[in-house]
Amino acid sequence: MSFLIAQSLINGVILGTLYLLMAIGFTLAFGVMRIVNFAHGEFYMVGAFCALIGVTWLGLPFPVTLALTIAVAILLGALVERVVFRPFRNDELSGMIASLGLAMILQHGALILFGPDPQAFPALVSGVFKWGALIVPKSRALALGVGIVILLIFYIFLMHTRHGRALRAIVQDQEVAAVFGVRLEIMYPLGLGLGVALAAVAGGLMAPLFGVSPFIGATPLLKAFIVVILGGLGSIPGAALAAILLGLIESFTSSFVSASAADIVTFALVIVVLLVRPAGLLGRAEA
Amino acid sequence: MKRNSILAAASVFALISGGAMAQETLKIGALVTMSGAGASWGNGMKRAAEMAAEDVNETGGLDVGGTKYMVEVIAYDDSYKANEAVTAANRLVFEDKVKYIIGTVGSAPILAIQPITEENGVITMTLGFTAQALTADKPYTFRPNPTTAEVAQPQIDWIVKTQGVKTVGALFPKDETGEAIAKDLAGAYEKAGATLAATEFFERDRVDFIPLLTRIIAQGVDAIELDGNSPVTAGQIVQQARDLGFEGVILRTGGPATQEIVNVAGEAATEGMFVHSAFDPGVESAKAYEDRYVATYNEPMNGFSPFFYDGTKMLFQAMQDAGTVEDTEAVKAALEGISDYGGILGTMNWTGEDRYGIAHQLDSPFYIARVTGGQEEIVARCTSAGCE
Amino acid sequence: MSMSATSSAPAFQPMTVVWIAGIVLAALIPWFTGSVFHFHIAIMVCISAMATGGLAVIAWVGQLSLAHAAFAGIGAYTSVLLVTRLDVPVLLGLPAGALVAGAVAFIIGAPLLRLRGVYFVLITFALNELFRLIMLDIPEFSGGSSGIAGIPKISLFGVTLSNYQSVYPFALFCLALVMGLLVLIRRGQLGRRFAAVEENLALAESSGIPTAKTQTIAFTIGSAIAGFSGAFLAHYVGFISPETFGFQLSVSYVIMLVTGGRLALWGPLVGALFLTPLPEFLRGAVEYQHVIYGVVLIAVLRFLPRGLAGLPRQLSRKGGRG
Amino acid sequence: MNALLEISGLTKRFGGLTALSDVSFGASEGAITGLIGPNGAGKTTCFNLITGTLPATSGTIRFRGQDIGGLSPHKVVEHGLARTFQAATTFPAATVRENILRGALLRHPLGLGAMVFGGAAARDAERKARQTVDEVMEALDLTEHAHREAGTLAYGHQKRLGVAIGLATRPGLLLLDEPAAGLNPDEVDRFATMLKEIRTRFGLSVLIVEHHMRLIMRICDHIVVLDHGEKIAEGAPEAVRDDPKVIEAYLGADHAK
Repeated sequence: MSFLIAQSLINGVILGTLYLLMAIGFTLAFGVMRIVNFAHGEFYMVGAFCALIGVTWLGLPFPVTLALTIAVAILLGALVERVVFRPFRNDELSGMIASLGLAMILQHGALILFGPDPQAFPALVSGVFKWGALIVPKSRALALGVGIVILLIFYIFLMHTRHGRALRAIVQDQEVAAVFGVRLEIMYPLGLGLGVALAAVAGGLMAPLFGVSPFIGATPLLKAFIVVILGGLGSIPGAALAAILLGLIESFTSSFVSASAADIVTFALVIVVLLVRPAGLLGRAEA
Repeated sequence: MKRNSILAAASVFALISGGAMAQETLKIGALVTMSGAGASWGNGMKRAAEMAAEDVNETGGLDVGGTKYMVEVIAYDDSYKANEAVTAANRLVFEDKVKYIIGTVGSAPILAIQPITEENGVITMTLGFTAQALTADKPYTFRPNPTTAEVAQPQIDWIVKTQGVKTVGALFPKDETGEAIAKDLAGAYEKAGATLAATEFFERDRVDFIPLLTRIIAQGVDAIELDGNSPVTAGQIVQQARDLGFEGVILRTGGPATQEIVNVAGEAATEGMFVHSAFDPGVESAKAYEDRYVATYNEPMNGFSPFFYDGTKMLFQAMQDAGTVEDTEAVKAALEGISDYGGILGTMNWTGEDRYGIAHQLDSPFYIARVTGGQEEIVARCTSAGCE
Repeated sequence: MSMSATSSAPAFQPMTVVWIAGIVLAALIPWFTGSVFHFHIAIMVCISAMATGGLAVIAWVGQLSLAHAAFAGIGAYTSVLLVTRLDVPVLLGLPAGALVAGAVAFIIGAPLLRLRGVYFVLITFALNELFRLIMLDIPEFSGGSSGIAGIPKISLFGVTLSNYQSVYPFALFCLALVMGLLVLIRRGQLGRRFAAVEENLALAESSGIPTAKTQTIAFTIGSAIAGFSGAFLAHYVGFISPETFGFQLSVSYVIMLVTGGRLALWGPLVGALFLTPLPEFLRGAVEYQHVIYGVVLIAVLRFLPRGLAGLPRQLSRKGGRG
Repeated sequence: MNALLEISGLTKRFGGLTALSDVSFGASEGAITGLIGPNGAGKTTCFNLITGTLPATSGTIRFRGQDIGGLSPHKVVEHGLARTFQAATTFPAATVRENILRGALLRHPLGLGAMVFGGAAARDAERKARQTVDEVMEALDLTEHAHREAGTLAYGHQKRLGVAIGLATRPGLLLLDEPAAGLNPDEVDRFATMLKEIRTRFGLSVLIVEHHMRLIMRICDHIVVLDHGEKIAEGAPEAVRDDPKVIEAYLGADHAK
């Protein structure tokens, strides 16, 4: 039993980190632009296809592919901000509905381009790390490692660069940020671009683990949703806490109760949190 | 309206003159899943119908009672949803006036459209695995592909005997198909002298199986069964089980999907996996069909596609036997009467009287294959009696 | 703004007459063409329009519910279980579906409706998922993932509406009832309260309008209508499963509402009338269908914020200015 | 003078922060009472507690001798306390007439059935409410804008419309939250005149939060001064103006800037 507990702990933390990668971009887009982006999962899908094209079609090394994926995603995000979301800046509800439309366009666009079948993604590494009975697949360890590095880079960007500070300022208070000379015209596309890039890089990272097809966006979107609601819309530390929490909840209930129990528990938790603390575990209360 | 009267006139005329050739169009519906997760199957079915149509059109049309019919396939998407299937079925039956439908892929959609198709005497050929799809009071529904219920037992007997498997773990999607298969398999393993010791059900969209597999593997199973899972999911389970260091047997006793599984999981993870196969590349006609499929559509062939090619062809033969395309009652009777049909996959017969109360279930030869280097290699040949 | 028209405008504006004439003409199409399939599409339009009408009532107090499919599902399962297990006539099953859906909405409405804007959207989204998951987990009632097939058709006083031509007039009648209710609400004092809550919640409250209660009333009425439409759908299609009432259905109602016009009285009807038959016009482009939906949705939001129902007004205003 | 509104020991804490501490004062029948203080003094919190928007931590609020603490805002209005808002003072998509009507209907309550299905009771209620609307529009000089959408009105008119909506609920006490903010000097003068007029005409008492000192000194009969959530002074305008504690609070605040 103690083995199962330890193994569930490890599984949960790995899962949580992967969820965090998805959730942080989502919460950033909300924090900066006040958009609940239902198309976030589709950017995960786009990232996975970018990685697939880079690795299998163009034969590029994986790190180069990931870098290219990030670049493509930032551009795509900025473009989407300009074309789709910009008109709805002061209208959260319309922005959200527009994102539903965007999700349909992206998913079915990919379906037209690539067909419905899952695509083969070559394994990057194989085998497992073993400590006694505890097992961590190397493929997951790799995704975890790269994921943490990307999260760290993102953290440093946010805390210690001019643009990062500007983004945080907007999340804190848009009007004050504007008064202090933060240029919203640049920061909005940047915020969404970065959010999209994080989703895309998650897609690229997880493509070798979970496969690539036009329909892979739904699950990560759902996880990001749950994490972000639990953590508080717009709160990055909240997302971090909630992502790990969700990973652990899923891992433990799946291992000790059943998979469907895990889903019901998480949704019930989401509803309770929304009712009791709509701002989330670490979110700021809305005025 | 006009077309129908011409059609009727033409067939009357053909009857009288006994052989003078007129040309007509025969519309066949393909009500399949073309978007969403079931699209691999749906496309395989639609394309099977298209290729069967192409065959007869190349020879100048299907000759039924002296009239040549050019076959046209009208395809609609049901997105694997019951509601959309109902709208599409209405469109096919009442708007396009088709009398024959290839579809649906899913179990829920077939149950949803049967009130329409059965009432209007429309012959359907479904993939849906649900046992409820075939019953005595639904005489117009046929299933031209074997389901787990048909193929599981002989294969499981063979695997248990030759591989020394005692306890088996399995993951199933929490849906109609998954639950039906779980029940069938549990019975089959018990009969074979093994036990389905650990089963887990999960939400269909799930992609992370590590926690579930951790639990199954911790119970010390000898084998993991993949039947009942979509190709993508099966591939993910294989990959994640191997990632977790599972070294036992992985098998799939139903649902041809080897190519997709290898695509998702990679060659290394799938090495040595035992799969059900309806497809013997040694049979020339089968190989030719696969080559033609790949050449035409530039995508790997879905494993169910050949069945629907044969199914459509059998339907054509039944029309010819009945001498009508309009009287589906006669066509149905003729279709039921076909036996020892020489299909591309081998000899086919209708079965299922015992299980479903109506013999509308296809029985065909099948195989157990071992996956080597990403390719199937046949290790045993089976009939419903057993495998060797 | 059409809302403000409630106070001073005469009962029937020229615009209303045009709308009604257009809708009546559209309703007659199946009889003109005689196509059974057109009857089917027309019935689906009626069902969608009813459901979207319910969503509109909720939208009138400024809330967007993504749990609308779940309430349709509650109505559907209520009616189906009553009819199949307790031999209740379908004609009673339909209102019972509405009643139970409304009752559930009334009970959970108060805590939910404290949330506004995207938070309400998110919690209703989670509720819809929870409904689906729970229904999957109680197969003894819901039929689980295999659903319930062979649901009895609608029958009126012992006469079964066995074909589409006979269902359609009844569907039109039900839709007329729903739209009639919407018109009454909109033109009456309740509609005035809804509009006040939608436009300025704090001011409405301090003008003496019990805003929490008002929102609960809207949520209850809207969800009850959803329950009715779900029950109708179940008896018409003859098959339901928890998946029938998933997130996608909620989204399609939202799309119809937004396309038709979020706050317009005739918006739900126009949205359903435009979007339900749309796939029929896109036959050659099955794959592009959803892409086109997405583009239509974004374009409507961007260029027709009042939806299609607001188009004539928008055009006339532009014409007047230009 | 009779105390129309009596507040005693009113306290509000947000977490560890005390926004209002043990404040007591009254507003007399027929008087205009001013509530002033530097930014963050707790004026708006005090307003929100009186109108029921926020629950008080402790203390009592009595209106015409009745305890109205803990009532929700729409109940408080029924008792005869109406309020206006600093910003977002109107229903922007409705006409001016409709805006005021939404307030006036408070005095003509209907059952749910009549609200949906109409009928004689509903028609009668609306007819009576419309009389109030006409009267209020005329008093606040809004009649010429009756059919304009509120959102399209000039800022000053929107503020006046906010007062009109409150007035239409037929309050005994009208609470005005910075009604002069953002108005130009002419508009402020006009507002002062108008306020005195409607007080007489509608037999109104007023509690007003305002930064505009000249306006306060000109119209108020009685002034309450808050600073850091505590009452520091109370009295006639002249007395308050010369109170050293008040001067210190304001100058202190000025220095802090």
